[in-house]
Amino acid sequence: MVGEALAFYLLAAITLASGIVVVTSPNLVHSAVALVPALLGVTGLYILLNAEFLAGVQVLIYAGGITVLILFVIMLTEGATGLRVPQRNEQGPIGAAVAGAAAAVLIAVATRTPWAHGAGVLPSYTPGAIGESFLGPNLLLFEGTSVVLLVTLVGAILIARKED
Amino acid sequence: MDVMPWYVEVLRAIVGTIIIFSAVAIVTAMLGVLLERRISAWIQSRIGPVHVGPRGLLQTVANTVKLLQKEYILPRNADAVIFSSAVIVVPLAALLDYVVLPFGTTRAGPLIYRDLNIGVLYFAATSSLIVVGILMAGWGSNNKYALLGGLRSAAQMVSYEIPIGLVLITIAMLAGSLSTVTIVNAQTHLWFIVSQPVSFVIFFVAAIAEVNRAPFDLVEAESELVAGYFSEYTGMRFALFQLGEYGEMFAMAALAVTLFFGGWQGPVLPSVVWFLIKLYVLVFVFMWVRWTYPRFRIDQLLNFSWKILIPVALANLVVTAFFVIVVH
Amino acid sequence: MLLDWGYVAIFALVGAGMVSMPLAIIALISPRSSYPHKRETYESGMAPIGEAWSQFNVRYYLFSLIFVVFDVEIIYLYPWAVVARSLGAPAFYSIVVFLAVLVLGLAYAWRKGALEWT
Amino acid sequence: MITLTHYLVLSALLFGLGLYAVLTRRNSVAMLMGIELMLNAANINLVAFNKYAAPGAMQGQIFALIVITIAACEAAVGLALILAAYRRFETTYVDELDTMKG
Repeated sequence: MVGEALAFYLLAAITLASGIVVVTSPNLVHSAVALVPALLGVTGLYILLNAEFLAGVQVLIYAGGITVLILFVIMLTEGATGLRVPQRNEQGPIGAAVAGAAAAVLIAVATRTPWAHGAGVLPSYTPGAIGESFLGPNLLLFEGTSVVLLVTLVGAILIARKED
Repeated sequence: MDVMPWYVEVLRAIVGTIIIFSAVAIVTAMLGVLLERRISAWIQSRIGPVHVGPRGLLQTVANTVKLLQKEYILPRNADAVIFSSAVIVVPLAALLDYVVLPFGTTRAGPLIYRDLNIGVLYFAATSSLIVVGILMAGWGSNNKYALLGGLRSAAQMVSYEIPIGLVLITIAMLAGSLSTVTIVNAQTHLWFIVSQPVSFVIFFVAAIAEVNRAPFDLVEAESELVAGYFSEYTGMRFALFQLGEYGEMFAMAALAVTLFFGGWQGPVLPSVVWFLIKLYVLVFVFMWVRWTYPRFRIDQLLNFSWKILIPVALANLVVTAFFVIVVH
Repeated sequence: MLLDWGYVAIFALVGAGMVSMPLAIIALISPRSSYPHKRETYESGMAPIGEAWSQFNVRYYLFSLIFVVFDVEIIYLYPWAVVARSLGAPAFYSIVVFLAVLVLGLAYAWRKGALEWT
Repeated sequence: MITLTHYLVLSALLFGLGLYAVLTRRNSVAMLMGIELMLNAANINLVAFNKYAAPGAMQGQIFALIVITIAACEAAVGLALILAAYRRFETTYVDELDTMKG
């Protein structure tokens, strides 16, 4: 259990520290690259929460997919990485206040609510459990996802393609 | 499973890691580079390295020692942080693959660093991290060749990740598990190469592209892009990228052995020997292909994945699913 | 199960250390020298023209976009694959419907020329 | 002992960071990265509730999977929009995209 606490604090520190770089770095590529350790930190938390399959998905889709997409777009649009223009608008203090207030409210709710502890045990083999759920009660969700993906593909291609 | 004190586990993990890293560095990067040079020489009717050590065996050792003494240069315009961290990311992501590769068996159980129950998904996830490292190297160098090489490489690797994923799913469905050890055990009676030849061909072609080798090596096309994304890297940093490349190539070959050739299984000889024999045969084929075929153009390369490999892999998945699930 | 991942974490940490070790060695023993053009960007011997950090073809984005969509699709197939055999025929029909919708997407991308590199 | 509250607090902090990026960044890609951080914060909550509050069911993890899917779709379409806007107006900075201003 000491190990779990150690792992949690380590992962939380990695996630938040990289998150701070993502949010504050004046260099957009640095932001995007710092997104990777932040996402990997969250991956570690999933593992601590016994969500192995989700951890694999997180790395494959977020770190290996979305980050690459973001890096591509930065490289396509920002010649010199945006270092020559200010990256922040004039709402700095207000933004910080609003974000801080939102986080404070969430923390207050999280610490004051007596969370109920449910009964039961987590399935130890998460891919199997998720698969059974997709082919059972959540079949519609499973099939619906493919439609969402189709719409995304069509929409994004329509938008991104050069109109000739 | 018996519970050991935590420090024993930690020690075991550290020792295991050191063994695997050293073995991979020696077996893949050092022997692999030597093998590559000897095979290319043989195919091109040259002699190849013969002077250092008996029959040239120590050539790569000498090269490594040479590279250790080289100065490392940080180009003035490069982004120092990203340029330097890319060197760690690429080989580390490649070596992380080896966690789930079973390379033998003993009476106590299979020889594997850890038999994760999301096995092949873990492999796919860690190898996808290499793309990020390559983009970092390409962009961090602030060099036109490097950036163009990095972008090409990323576009190519992501395109070929999809057919590999589809093949992994086909095999996982046959074995009913994502664990690599279970997949090997499922081939006790019949290797999957026999029942799934199409999958193997798709996997093999996509694996060559995934590790950026000829005929899919336009990422590092020497005649147009110097060395691609690692053009600006010198000395040991260059060697680390080579370690990453060869490490990933051997990991792909080892995965092919695991998925299609029954892993460590074989008669008479010890299991590790069987595994190594199969591994080196596949690696030999990789090298043979590299030195035999000319290079693709980038449009042909991307079209090939999206218009041929992916439709065929999808069809193969559905047909296999039909036979396995409905007919049986 | 957490034990497995503890091992993986140690693998990553020790591995990062081992990969950085040669870099530490060269930092200690490698020679240093400096002259004006040494740290110039390599451009086949010419003086570099402009920065490399300029803009590239939008094609790269289109391919990675289609990749992400298919990557997500594949994620949904992993849990399906492990239970498919035990669940029998319904598993087959559900995956045929799932894939059919995505093949439509691939066909659309093909038709619209998003898979052409021009 | 790590409890549900630990995860919820961490997720609240991550959410705050993401929100800060969305509110103060000028570049649309950077704002998108902020949104990704917020989605990750939400996912931590979902998975943590799954483990501590409803371990019998898999709903939390499945929801998180759906959120990741939607995040991927959002990134794909969002970045396509950014690219299209960039082609038209030569900028990715939201305060310079003011053609629609009355």
